[in-house]
Amino acid sequence: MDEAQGYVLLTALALPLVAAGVLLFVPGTQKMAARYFSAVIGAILLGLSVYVFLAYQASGEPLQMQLQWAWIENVGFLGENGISLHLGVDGISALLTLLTGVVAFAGTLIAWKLEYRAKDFFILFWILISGVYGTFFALDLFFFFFFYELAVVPLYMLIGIWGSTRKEYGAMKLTLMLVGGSVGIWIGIFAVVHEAGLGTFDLPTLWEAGQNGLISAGTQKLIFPFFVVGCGVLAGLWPLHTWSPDGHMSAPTSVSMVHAGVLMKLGAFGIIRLGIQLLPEGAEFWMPALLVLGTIGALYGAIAALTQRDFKLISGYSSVSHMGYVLIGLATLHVVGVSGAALQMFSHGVMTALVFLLIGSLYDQAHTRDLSDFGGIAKVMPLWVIAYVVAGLANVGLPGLSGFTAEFHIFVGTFKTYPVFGGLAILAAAIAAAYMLRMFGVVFFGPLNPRWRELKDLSPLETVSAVLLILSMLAMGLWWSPFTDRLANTVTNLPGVTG
Amino acid sequence: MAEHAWILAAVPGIAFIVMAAFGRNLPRQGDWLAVLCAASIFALFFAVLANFLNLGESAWPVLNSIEWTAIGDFHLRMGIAVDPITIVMLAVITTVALMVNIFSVGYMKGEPRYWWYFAVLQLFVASMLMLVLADNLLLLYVAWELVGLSSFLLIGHYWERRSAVEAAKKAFITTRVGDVGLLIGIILFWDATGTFNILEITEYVEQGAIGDTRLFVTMMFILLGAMGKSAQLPFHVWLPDAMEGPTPVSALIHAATMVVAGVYLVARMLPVFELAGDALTVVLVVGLLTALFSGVVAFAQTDIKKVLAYSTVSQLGFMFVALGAGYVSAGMFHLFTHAFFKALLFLGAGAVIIGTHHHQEMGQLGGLWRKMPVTAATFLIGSLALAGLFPLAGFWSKDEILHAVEGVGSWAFFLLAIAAIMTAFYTTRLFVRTFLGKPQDEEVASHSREPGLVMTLPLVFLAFMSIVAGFFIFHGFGNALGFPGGFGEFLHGGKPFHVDWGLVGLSTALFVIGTFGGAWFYWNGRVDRSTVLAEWQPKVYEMIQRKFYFDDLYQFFIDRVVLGFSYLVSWFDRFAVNDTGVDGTASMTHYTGFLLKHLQTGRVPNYAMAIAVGVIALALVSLAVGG
Amino acid sequence: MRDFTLFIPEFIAVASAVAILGTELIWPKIRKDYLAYATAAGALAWLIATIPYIGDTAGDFEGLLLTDDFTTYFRILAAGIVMAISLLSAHYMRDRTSTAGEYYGLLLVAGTGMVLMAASRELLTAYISLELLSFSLYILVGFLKRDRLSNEASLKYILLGAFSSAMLLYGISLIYGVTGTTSYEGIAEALAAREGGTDAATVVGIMLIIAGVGFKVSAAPFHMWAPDAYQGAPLPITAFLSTASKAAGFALILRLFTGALVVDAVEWRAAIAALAAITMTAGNLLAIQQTNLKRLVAYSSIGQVGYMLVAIAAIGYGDAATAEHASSALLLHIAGYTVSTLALFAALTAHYNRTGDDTIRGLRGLAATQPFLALVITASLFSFAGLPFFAGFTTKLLLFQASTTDGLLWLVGLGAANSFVSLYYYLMVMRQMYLFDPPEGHTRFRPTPLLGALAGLLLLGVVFIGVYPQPVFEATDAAASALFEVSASVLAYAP
Amino acid sequence: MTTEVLWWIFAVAIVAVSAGVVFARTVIHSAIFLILSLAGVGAMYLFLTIEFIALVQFLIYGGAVTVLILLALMLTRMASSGEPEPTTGVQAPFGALVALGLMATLIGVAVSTAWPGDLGQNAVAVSIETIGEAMFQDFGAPFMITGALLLVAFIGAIVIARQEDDE
Amino acid sequence: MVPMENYLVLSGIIFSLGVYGVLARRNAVLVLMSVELMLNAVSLNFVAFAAYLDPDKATGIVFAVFVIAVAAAEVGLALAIVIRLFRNRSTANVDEAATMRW
Repeated sequence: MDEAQGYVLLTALALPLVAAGVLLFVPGTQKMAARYFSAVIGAILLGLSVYVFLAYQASGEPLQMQLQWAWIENVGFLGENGISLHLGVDGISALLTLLTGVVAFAGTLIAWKLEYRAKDFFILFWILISGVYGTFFALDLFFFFFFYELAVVPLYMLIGIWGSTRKEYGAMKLTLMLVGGSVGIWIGIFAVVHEAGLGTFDLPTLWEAGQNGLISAGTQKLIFPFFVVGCGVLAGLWPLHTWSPDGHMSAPTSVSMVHAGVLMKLGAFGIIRLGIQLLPEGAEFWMPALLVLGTIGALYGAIAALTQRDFKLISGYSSVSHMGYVLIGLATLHVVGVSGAALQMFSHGVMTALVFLLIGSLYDQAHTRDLSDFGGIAKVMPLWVIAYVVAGLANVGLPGLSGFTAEFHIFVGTFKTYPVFGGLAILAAAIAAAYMLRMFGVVFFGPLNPRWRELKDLSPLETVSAVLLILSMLAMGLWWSPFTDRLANTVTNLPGVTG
Repeated sequence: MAEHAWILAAVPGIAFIVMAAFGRNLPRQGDWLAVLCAASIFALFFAVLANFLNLGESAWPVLNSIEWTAIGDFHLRMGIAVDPITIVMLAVITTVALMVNIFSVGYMKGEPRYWWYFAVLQLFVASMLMLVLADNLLLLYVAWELVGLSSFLLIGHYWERRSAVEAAKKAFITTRVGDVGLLIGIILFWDATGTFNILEITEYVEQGAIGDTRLFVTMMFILLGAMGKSAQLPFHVWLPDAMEGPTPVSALIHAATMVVAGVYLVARMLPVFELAGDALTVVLVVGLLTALFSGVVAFAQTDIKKVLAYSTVSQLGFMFVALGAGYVSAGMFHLFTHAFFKALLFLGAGAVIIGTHHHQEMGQLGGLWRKMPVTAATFLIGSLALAGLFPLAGFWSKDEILHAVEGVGSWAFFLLAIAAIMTAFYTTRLFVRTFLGKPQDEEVASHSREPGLVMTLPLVFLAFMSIVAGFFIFHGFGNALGFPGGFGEFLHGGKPFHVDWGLVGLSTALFVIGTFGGAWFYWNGRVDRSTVLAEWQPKVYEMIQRKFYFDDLYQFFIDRVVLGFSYLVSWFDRFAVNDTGVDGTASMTHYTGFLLKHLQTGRVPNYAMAIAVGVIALALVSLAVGG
Repeated sequence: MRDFTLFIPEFIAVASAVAILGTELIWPKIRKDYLAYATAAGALAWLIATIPYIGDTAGDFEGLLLTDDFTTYFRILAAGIVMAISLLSAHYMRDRTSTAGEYYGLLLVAGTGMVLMAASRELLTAYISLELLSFSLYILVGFLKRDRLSNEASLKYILLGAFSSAMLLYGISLIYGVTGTTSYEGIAEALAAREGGTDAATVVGIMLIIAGVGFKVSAAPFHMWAPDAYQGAPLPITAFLSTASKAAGFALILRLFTGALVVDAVEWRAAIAALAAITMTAGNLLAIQQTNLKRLVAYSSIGQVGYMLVAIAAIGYGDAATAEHASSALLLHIAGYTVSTLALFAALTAHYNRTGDDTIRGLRGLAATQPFLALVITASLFSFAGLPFFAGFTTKLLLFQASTTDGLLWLVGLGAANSFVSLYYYLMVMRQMYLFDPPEGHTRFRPTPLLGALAGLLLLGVVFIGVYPQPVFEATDAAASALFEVSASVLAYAP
Repeated sequence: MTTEVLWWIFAVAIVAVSAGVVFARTVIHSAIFLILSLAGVGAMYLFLTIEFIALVQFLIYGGAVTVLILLALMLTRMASSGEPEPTTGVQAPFGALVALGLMATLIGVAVSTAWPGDLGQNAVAVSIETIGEAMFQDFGAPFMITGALLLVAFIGAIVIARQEDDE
Repeated sequence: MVPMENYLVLSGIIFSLGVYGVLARRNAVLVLMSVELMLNAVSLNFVAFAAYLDPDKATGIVFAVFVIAVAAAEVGLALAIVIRLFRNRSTANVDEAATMRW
């Protein structure tokens, strides 16, 4: 059963790649074919993701649905299972898989509108999605890094070709910063695999090595910053976050959705996989520093967002702030805090995806994202406004939506371990209310600026995507246990995480 | 039934979903559904009440909870707890909600987003009921935020008006600041006790599980939340602005129910407060200051709703005072009676607004009693109840508070007495300037008329309640209705109430001073004599009119300090972090390459030089290091 | 006993070269691309003749040359490179020269030189083989003799080549002076047997040798000829320079350093590490500044050399197992790098044949005019940058991983950082191809079927090595263990 | 003793003419100095009593190479210019510095190293048989490769230097 | 009796002079001549080593022969290239053959 389920993971991982391969041979003029095909792929992936999430046994072992294929072994320095295609999910990755499915599907629908080189877009998009799934599933350091990079690289072209506002700058900066971050991961991998001296990249094996002292405490402390900085760039760790505002400003809608929605989580996920699980002692040593950075990020993003004039900049900074929470949650090394971080990843994912979807929908019509250009558009775009308000409220941490569930756990965990930082984190949540409501007030409400009388509300496809995302938010907001139960076993079994 | 009281919250919740999704397409945009919903919970409340009373005191509080989430040692149960305080709150909410729903059918007729209004109203009712039913602080917080959301949505109902949007924003953010405190307080409790359950927390605290300082700090955070929601000084600024919302909303949310959530919370946690050092004194002082402050400010307001709003703030201060003095029953009783007469007054104001086609400036009203007698009559009852006329509802509850404060100290009693006088004073002013005298604006007066039955009936009912609600304090009255005695006995099994006639006399004196002062001041010439002060002491008047500069101060703080800081951070982010740090690194790399490339001159001798230098360097370094 | 059967493949290669020369002599008007196909056929024969040697017992030619799996590996590589380059050249040279027989003949000879370098176990033989390759390259670089750049390139190349050869020889003479022999084993034994440890002659001699071979593989600061030679050379020769020349250089280095000098690792390992650091940094920083594609590739290949040198440094720093693993990974990386480079040049040649433009800007809009070529270029550049799915990702990762030893983590880290810098300029190329529309008048075109097929095949190779390198890795492992089998006796002396 | 004196005379002379190669003002002078230098080194081989290599030196270097160089000098003589252009570049001082550094290193190496087997005895006369055996027996492979190498150089020189039909 | 070191020092001086020539001179032929000087020094080294240290096998002498042969071939080839340069640019100056740089 376990292995059969492993094939589900393999399918989710390979299907987008196959889709990209197939699309390679579709003529560029067959846009509709590419769209329908992609939509079907997206739907299948959504189904698979939901399956993975639901089939994950909350009460079982943390790692489930494992599948291990020998890949490269017994050559060079590699021993038995040196590099193997080892897939599996734990509670955290099961949750993030669900997130990926939802956001990817929504993104596919949103990309429907693209006319310019639509097919090429989908090719890159699917490669990216495959990278995301791969990173979440990989239980082999080699493949983890493989897919991690795979998820980052297509962004350059996705933003560079289909982006807007200073797209080349944004794309280049984003790509370079993210890949630059992965240098840290790379170095970390070298050091860890070497230090363990097992001739294998297999993560569970290395995790064990990290816990039973095969990787010395000194090395762990030395290497941990590499991993964290490496993953932290992608996670929007302050002060390495500046790709986020610019990158989001440049990126096309569905890329922003997937990027802010899922990709940033790869970074935080990496900190769990490589930081906490692989280097528990290093994590213990460094987590206070991460906590400080996360708190700074949370406050800094929120404060900077207060006076931004561009929608995407607000969301960009807000992402920095929210990913700051994730880092805070991880840094607590407390079950509730870490669970909160995982929940926040999901929450921020769907919420941000929705926000970017909406911004894109508006920008496509208005060709401006300057807040002060707008006013009263609730009159012409009620659905849009409702959706945005929901997203904004989730952002603010309103109970009943996913944001609260996540943030609450983070706060609880933080208060248990570092009360002062918990207070600061909550303060950031309060500031979030200020910038969100400011935007609501300026843009959505008030008298309608006649310039925007012709704006159209969400299209059916956008509505479907938005509803999907809102339902996800509500699901986590209203009924916690399906989410928390799946996390519980995994989180409590993380090394160094206290009860 | 009592253990299934959650149904009370579920019904409007479902109604909200249905109406939000389909309200637009329903016949009459679904207002009947709203009324039906309100009526059914009103009815259900009695079922709950009956069951609750039947179960008897030994079964109180009635509990019902389910496992919600568990991660490691972190367990969370969600559930309801029904005890007398809850019952009181349920009574207030269901009753006023029904009245307001009915009233709104008339009031909101033809207004934009009619269906949406009713939908959100149901959301509010659901959240409010959840708030009072919650057996744990977390659920309470959830509901707390949701009522805030409903309030936000309803204040901003007329979002085409910039002022409404601003008011909604202000309300949300201001209360949010308090909510942060509440959340911190809740988590601090969990941190110390490992539970969110209010009863368990109380037990832990009584066992001394939390250190003194820590408990005090925690309670201050909790109090912060309560102050924010109940618009206590210095968080009061949002409530007057919240009058931008439709008037029935003001009645329900910003007078009768939501704003008293803070009072409810303090009442609920009072056993803990009592153990937390001087926490209660803080409550008392906050309430006292608020009561006085808003009493003064109300005096300079010209908008009838604003006057009522400040009055509400003031009355909430009264309740805080009562709680601060340690008298749950006094505070809750004032909450109970106040809900009726203040809702009545707001709905009355609504009737005036509808009747005069949206005029609510006192300067344009006057002499309305002729045009709308029912409204005037009920409004008068409400006013008198507020001012504390024996034996209307407000009298008894205020009397209780005065009685409660006696024990604290004469200074408190004295100040509260002044506040009570001011209450009577501005209430009189309000009534006189609105309904009596000659119409200030003939144009307005000529078009004024009594609103329809759908609006006057709730007024009448509430007027009735404003008269009788006070009697609940009597043992006999309660007993007759099946309660175990009067209000205080029901609430915490205290002694039966005995009228302290001395206090009655004093109260009445206060009432008389205030009322007649007001009447004297404003009756004569039917002009706004408040301007006299403006002439006499312009600075003082301006200070009062500007609400002691609270808003200006906050505005300044936000504009200059918060936003200034934000600009600073943004600037730092762009120039220091991004342009210097990130782009700077890139430029440096680029520039290094630029410098380096000039070594590549294209000339063979130079290339050979590089080789030779390289060799020598390698040789010398290796000799030095290895040799 | 001279066992000439050991070098049947090379005889075939040289015979093919002579045959091609003769063919053109006899039949001057022959279509020049036929000569290319003939060369490819010769190289194929060479390759096929190599097959029996795979896994065969090592053959010793008088203690000078050795045909073991290591040699075989480079044989396959050489034959493959020559085949690819000759096919690349077919149209390119047809349009540019009237006589091409020498060109193709020299290609085969150069390939032979490369194999001999890999096979050499003795300094004189190694030197002569190296010169055989170099001479061929001097000529090939300057083969477009009317082209000022080609001529300038070959001038620079030969002058500096001779200069560095002199350095190398002086170094060899010093080592000879110290050890009294030129055979690798003899050197190792003599070095190990020395009393009183190290001396200045050994150190300086090794450094001079490093300079000489460093020049061949274009390690900074001995790299400066490379960009100019790459730029001036005919495009296929640029490809040849950056593949065969480097591979041969590393073959020689591996044999020499593992077989002879490993005994004195403490004396040279720091120098190699420093060289690696300087090389990768200089290569990548300078590559950022380039506007010409060939120069860009030149600098990028210098960067790659820096990475490869990390493995050599690891041989010095690590124990015997590390050394073997690092060598194996280095060979793997060379394979990945070679295939990627060839793929890149297949696409570039197709592009150049069409546009005659070798600047980066010349690629503008290629994604629209020829998406397939753009894809191949992207794949190979990403492979250089070490991005997943392409050879470079896996091979570089394995190379660095295998080279990670306690003293070298900094260098590996620098390598990783450098490969990140390199991404920038690769993206600048990508940017031209994908982000812009083609200039006016550039319409969609199809590459010639030959180049298209070649590019496609090489692309498959790039992806194959990137995704499933097991077979190649096994081959390199065999080659590395052969390398160390020979020097097993030597390694006993290793620190 | 005489040998030593002679040796020193030759050594100084070689250094002098070698310096002449790199310092001479005109190219022709340099070439002549080069011939002398090569001949001097040939003489050194005689001091080492290895006549064979001296012969090779005189024949190939003194004869073939210098002729080739003179020929090339003639072919590349600037037709128009009367003034000899500066033959030394601006980088010469740096070059001198580097060369001095190198010289110091090499001399240091030569002097400081304890050459194994060097017992201070005189150079041993190496018989021509030994050389022949070594060259054709021990180093057969390089010999053959050198054949190919010379062929390559030969072809290359022709290909590069040959005038095209339209030149 | 001339010690071996003398030959080595002499060789080092000639080599360095050659290096100086390569570094300093501008004429391609001169550069080539300087390289010849260097190779000469190398040969001298080899022969000296062979004569003093390795008279039995005489590897150094063989090496010197090969060096001379290769040097001769190299000169031939290089001069062809220089002549080609002269034809293309009417100069044999290496400084002027610097179109490609940076």
